[in-house]
Amino acid sequence: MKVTLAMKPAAKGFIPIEAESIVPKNFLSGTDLLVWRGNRELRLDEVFSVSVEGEADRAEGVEVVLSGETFRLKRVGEYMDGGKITVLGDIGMHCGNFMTAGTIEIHGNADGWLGREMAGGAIVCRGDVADYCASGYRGGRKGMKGGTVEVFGRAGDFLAENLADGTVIVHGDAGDMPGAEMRGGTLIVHGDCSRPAANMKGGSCYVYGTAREMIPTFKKIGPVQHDGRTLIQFAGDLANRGKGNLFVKNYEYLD
Amino acid sequence: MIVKDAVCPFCGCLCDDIEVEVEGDRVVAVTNACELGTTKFMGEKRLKNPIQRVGDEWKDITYDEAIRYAADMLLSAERPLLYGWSGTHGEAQCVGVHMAELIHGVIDNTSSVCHGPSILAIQEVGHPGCTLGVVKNRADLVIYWGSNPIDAHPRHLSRYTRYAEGFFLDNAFRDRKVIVVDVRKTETANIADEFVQVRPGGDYAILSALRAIVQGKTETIPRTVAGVTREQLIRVANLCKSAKFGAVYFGLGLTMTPGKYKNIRNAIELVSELNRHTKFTISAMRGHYNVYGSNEVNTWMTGYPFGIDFSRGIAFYNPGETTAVDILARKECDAALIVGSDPAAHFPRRCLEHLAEIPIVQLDPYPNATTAFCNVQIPVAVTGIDAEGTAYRMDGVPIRTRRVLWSDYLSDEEVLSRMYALMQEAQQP
Amino acid sequence: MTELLVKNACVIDPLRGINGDVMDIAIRDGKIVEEVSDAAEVVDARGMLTMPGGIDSHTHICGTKVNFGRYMSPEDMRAGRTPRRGPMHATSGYSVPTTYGNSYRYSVMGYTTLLEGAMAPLEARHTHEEFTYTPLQDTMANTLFDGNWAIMEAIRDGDIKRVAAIIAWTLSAVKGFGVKLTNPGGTEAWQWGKNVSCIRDPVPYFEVTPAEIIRSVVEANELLHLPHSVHLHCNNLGTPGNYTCTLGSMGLIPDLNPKRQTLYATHVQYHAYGGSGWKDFCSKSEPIANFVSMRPQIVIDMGQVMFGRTTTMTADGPMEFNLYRLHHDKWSNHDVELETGSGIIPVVYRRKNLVNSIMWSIGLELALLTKSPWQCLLTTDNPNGAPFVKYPEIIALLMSKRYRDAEFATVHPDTGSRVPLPAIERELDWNEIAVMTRAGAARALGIQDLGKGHLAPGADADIAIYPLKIDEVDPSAEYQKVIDGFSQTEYTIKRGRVVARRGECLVHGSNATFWVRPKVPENYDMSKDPDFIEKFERYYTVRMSNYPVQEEYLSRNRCIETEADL
Amino acid sequence: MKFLMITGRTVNQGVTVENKTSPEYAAETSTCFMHEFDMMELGLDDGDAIRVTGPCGDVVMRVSASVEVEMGTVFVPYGPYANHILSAGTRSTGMPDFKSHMVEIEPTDEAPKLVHELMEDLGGLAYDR
Repeated sequence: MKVTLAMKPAAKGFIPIEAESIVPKNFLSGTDLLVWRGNRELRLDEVFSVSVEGEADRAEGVEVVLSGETFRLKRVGEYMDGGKITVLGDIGMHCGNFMTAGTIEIHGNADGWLGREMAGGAIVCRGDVADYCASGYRGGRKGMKGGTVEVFGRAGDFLAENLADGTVIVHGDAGDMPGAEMRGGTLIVHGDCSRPAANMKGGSCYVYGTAREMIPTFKKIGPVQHDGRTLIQFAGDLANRGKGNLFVKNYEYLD
Repeated sequence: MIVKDAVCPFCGCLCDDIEVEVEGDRVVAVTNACELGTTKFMGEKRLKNPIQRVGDEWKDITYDEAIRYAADMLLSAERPLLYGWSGTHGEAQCVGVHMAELIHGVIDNTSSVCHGPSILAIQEVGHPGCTLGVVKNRADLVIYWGSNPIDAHPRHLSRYTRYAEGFFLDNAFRDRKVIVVDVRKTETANIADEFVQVRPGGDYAILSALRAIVQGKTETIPRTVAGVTREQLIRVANLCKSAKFGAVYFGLGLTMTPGKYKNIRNAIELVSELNRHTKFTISAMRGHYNVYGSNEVNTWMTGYPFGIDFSRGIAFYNPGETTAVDILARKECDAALIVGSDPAAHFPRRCLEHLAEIPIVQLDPYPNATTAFCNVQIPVAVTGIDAEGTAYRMDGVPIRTRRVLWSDYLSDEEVLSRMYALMQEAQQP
Repeated sequence: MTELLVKNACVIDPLRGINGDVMDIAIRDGKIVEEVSDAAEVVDARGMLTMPGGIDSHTHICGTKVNFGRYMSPEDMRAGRTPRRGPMHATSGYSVPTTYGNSYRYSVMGYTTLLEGAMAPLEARHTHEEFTYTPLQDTMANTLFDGNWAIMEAIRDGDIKRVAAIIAWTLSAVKGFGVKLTNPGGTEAWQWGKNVSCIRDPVPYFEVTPAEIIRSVVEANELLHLPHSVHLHCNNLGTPGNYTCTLGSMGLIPDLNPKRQTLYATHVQYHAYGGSGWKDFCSKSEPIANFVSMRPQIVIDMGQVMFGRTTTMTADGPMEFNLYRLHHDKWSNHDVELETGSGIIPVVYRRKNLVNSIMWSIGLELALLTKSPWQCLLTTDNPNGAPFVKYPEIIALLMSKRYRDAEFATVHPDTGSRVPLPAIERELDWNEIAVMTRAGAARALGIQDLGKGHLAPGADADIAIYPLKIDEVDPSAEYQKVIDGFSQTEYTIKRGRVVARRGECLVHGSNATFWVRPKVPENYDMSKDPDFIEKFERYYTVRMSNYPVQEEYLSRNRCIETEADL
Repeated sequence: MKFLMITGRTVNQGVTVENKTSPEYAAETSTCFMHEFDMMELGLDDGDAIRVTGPCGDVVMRVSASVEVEMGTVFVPYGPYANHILSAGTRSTGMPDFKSHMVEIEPTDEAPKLVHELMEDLGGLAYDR
């Protein structure tokens, strides 16, 4: 079953729309769903032109395709447990929060908190992601707990904060403090970033470019070969009695 | 008439030993307050009555009209923002929360651009703190980190630290050491026993290094960290460990610089680490006299200290998304009520551009920068001068501000309660 | 005049010796009366279990440290969120809910009176502000005196009357209800990062021992004729082998008051530990319960632990720091100048954990081994042992051996060799539960004469009607029905009005704060004592004139005046 | 010349903050404190006007020599002038980068605007009676 949701032009274009009802499973029982714009509840078809082709009896058989000005559309794919969501343009905050299975593919950019507290499944973003991609919630201790997030563009700050398990790959640069407080899982940044793996407890963080403002409390172990690259291995964060591994191509301290 | 033990409604020190001399409806002299407090008590040029912008003109309107305007504006909004709150008393803040809940709006206070990052840090690792009197009576080491009390909290040094008498210190001025950590050699740095000058943006690295040094892992630390030599870091760590009671007071130099709340988290974790060796506490130098009160009120009523979004009926909290600067910069609200703050003076330009596009009602005694963006401004009494109510000091101690003179102005609580009553009426089925 | 008639109620009212009689209860203007007119509104209780409103004799619901528990835990707030609905405001939180959340959930469980267990005098205004936003229960606050400089100095000088005078002034000033000692002496030592290990360690600088503090404050409390006894959180909480310290503390207490106990020892589960370390950690509930059973001057509460996530918060700062070092999770601490302190950390009690399993067991054992239910009240030290919403499960565990066995089978397998619980056959009855959750609490707090904890004419019409037919339910076997029944009242009546029905709160409510004003002779009036004033102004950071909680914070309140023997 | 611009509180900012329509508040918050060597390099004297350009536009301030700031850094009291050129991005923390913006500074002949003029430039209407 393929569900196509084309965003209609809105009068109050900047008020965010919260649409956690947009998960493949929900379309098995029709398109009679509700979303919120600010404090007003709206029917799905007030916001989108909705069309459905084919049938399905399980979430795995459902693909939802979103098009139009979807950059203010929040919480799409929250608690998703199977099936596929394809976003042809940009997507708003909190896409794929808590998802446990299935696939989300974003052709444009993603706003903050993409895949927050994700536990399984896969998210692919062809564009850039804003801050807190694959992170946790305020005050929480565990961020992402499983699954994979792959970003082909750049990532903002606090990427994979509190990462507990799963894999996060960013092909471009990342911002400040990727992998802060990480305690497990794998974070790979192909480009440059600043202050990676600050206060890490465990897990592995790879920076294939330059780590700027390197945290001074990582212990240098020495060069290692990884995936055809020579990287320098560090252990830390000693300040936090951490037992994590940080691998960087180049690094600079703020001295 | 002289009012003794008046409470100063300027900064988070909330000094409560002020003597105010009043003649008729004017304050004529202020004793004990700093320059900031004195000026506030002597404040003039209040707005006389509610005003409304009509086209390119301002016209005077009645309180009833102004309050009705605000109620209608908020009721018809899809995503109203209720911002400010630090410059008013707790009783008014409570009405504000009820209002946000009723109209399904977002309520945020000035801590989002002040110590909001400190709160985010506390939510990750907690907060070993104490009241100011504990420091005054015990601390033999005080560290001001990214804070400049001589300019921002002028009596902090004389009431609680450098120049304060302490029960357990024979000669407090001599026996108490002061360390200042800053990127600038501020006036406060000049009175310190030790000044640690950090390269801008380097606080986090220095805090990590200190944590490792306190644990005895000195060998990994590079020779200099963010402009500070390893030797100085070791000296500072030793000063901390050998103190009987140490206290860190940090300011916006940590909350506003890159890393934001991670800087505070690192400072808190340093203090927690030091508690394995001696007694250490850490506290934020809160700005507005009642910004902490706004956090307290929001917390007991909604569960969260600031940035609370009631759009969906339940309380949702996510600073960075539900905080005023982000909402305004992203143009995500369609009306705003401003109480006890001046966002137009203190927010980046892009936020102001959105303020210009949406209806705004402000409660404030004075014309200020935000006035220019208002559709309606309602003058109110000043808490601590012609209104009274609860305020929370920077260390969480609640103090009732006093009224030192009587005026005809309504208090924030009275204006907001009337607004709230109108909204409740409108929402009755 | 408003009248209400509760018909056909199956009443358990232990203070009046009523145990399961079906009767009507007449109410006029918030009080229970002999009869009402025909115009009275009628609530048909249809033979359902009807008891005086629940009284929690030790809970943490309002004030600085509770609010800090909320403030630091946005992840806790994500649970239990409800929107505004009818007269109910929005709520958030699981282990430390918002004030409205606490009030509604307690009300739905039939609780109408709450004692906040720990209020720092300097920050009392905060507690009273939150009381205002706890609309459906009467409230009262235990006031902390454990590290009070002036009191320790008076004790050092051997002047018990001065101790009493300082307590009198402080209670009146801060609108407190009872005298609380939390780890006496330990909270002052903690301001130097130290602690006292038990009752014979001197407090640094002040050179008085916890034993001296406990004994002096108990005597002073009785000189002031306060309604409640001293409320003690013993030294050395949570440490293996601490039961000897607990017994030693209880042994200090003479029987000084014919109407009630002389000492209320709180959350004794945390103080009934044997062993020399965590490896041989075991239950010592038996010696504690036996000791209490032989001494009418002592009442305890359980401090039951239930499995799951919660937040611990106490004035016992050093204890929380030790917990922090164990868990390395979030830690907050807040020392209060010249008075006391507090600490907060989140915890998870796990069935798989042997120590946690033993703790769970000890609380139940204390309730089952203490002979009289009047001497062991039901609490979790909310939220320390568990959030109060677990009370129905605890009641069911106490009423059903079968339920206990079923639960015991799920805890750590080594628990059996460390605790006496599996061998205890006792099952409490409805009447005993009523004692532990209302009548006993009212007597222990000294508020039965103020119309609390019973349903005699003249009493406050605070009534809980549970959807339980006690002659039809066998609590021993049908424990799930007991849990369900106590989780949600059919009606909760507060001051003569139905405030909650089947899980919904119906009115915004009006509570009252109970506080105490002991009258002392002029020469014991601390507000005129030059030495007291001088030290106050020098070492506090708040002026003495700004310290007392103003009348504005007590829009609804009941002041209890006592005549002091000084 | 490029500078790191730090904003913060000053006594004078605090003294005038409740009176934002006053010339004193405008004067204080439009003051840019700079190291005297940097001033020499730009050919500036105390009180000269400068154009400060940030990521969101430019604003005219007056320069003042200060021994507190390092070379390459300028300090501006927290207020509407600095905010006129700051980016509103918060890195999703709620807090803008008030202390870490790079700005371009050059001498100018223009005078700083008044606070209400800045507000009117952004669509406000001054209340001025």
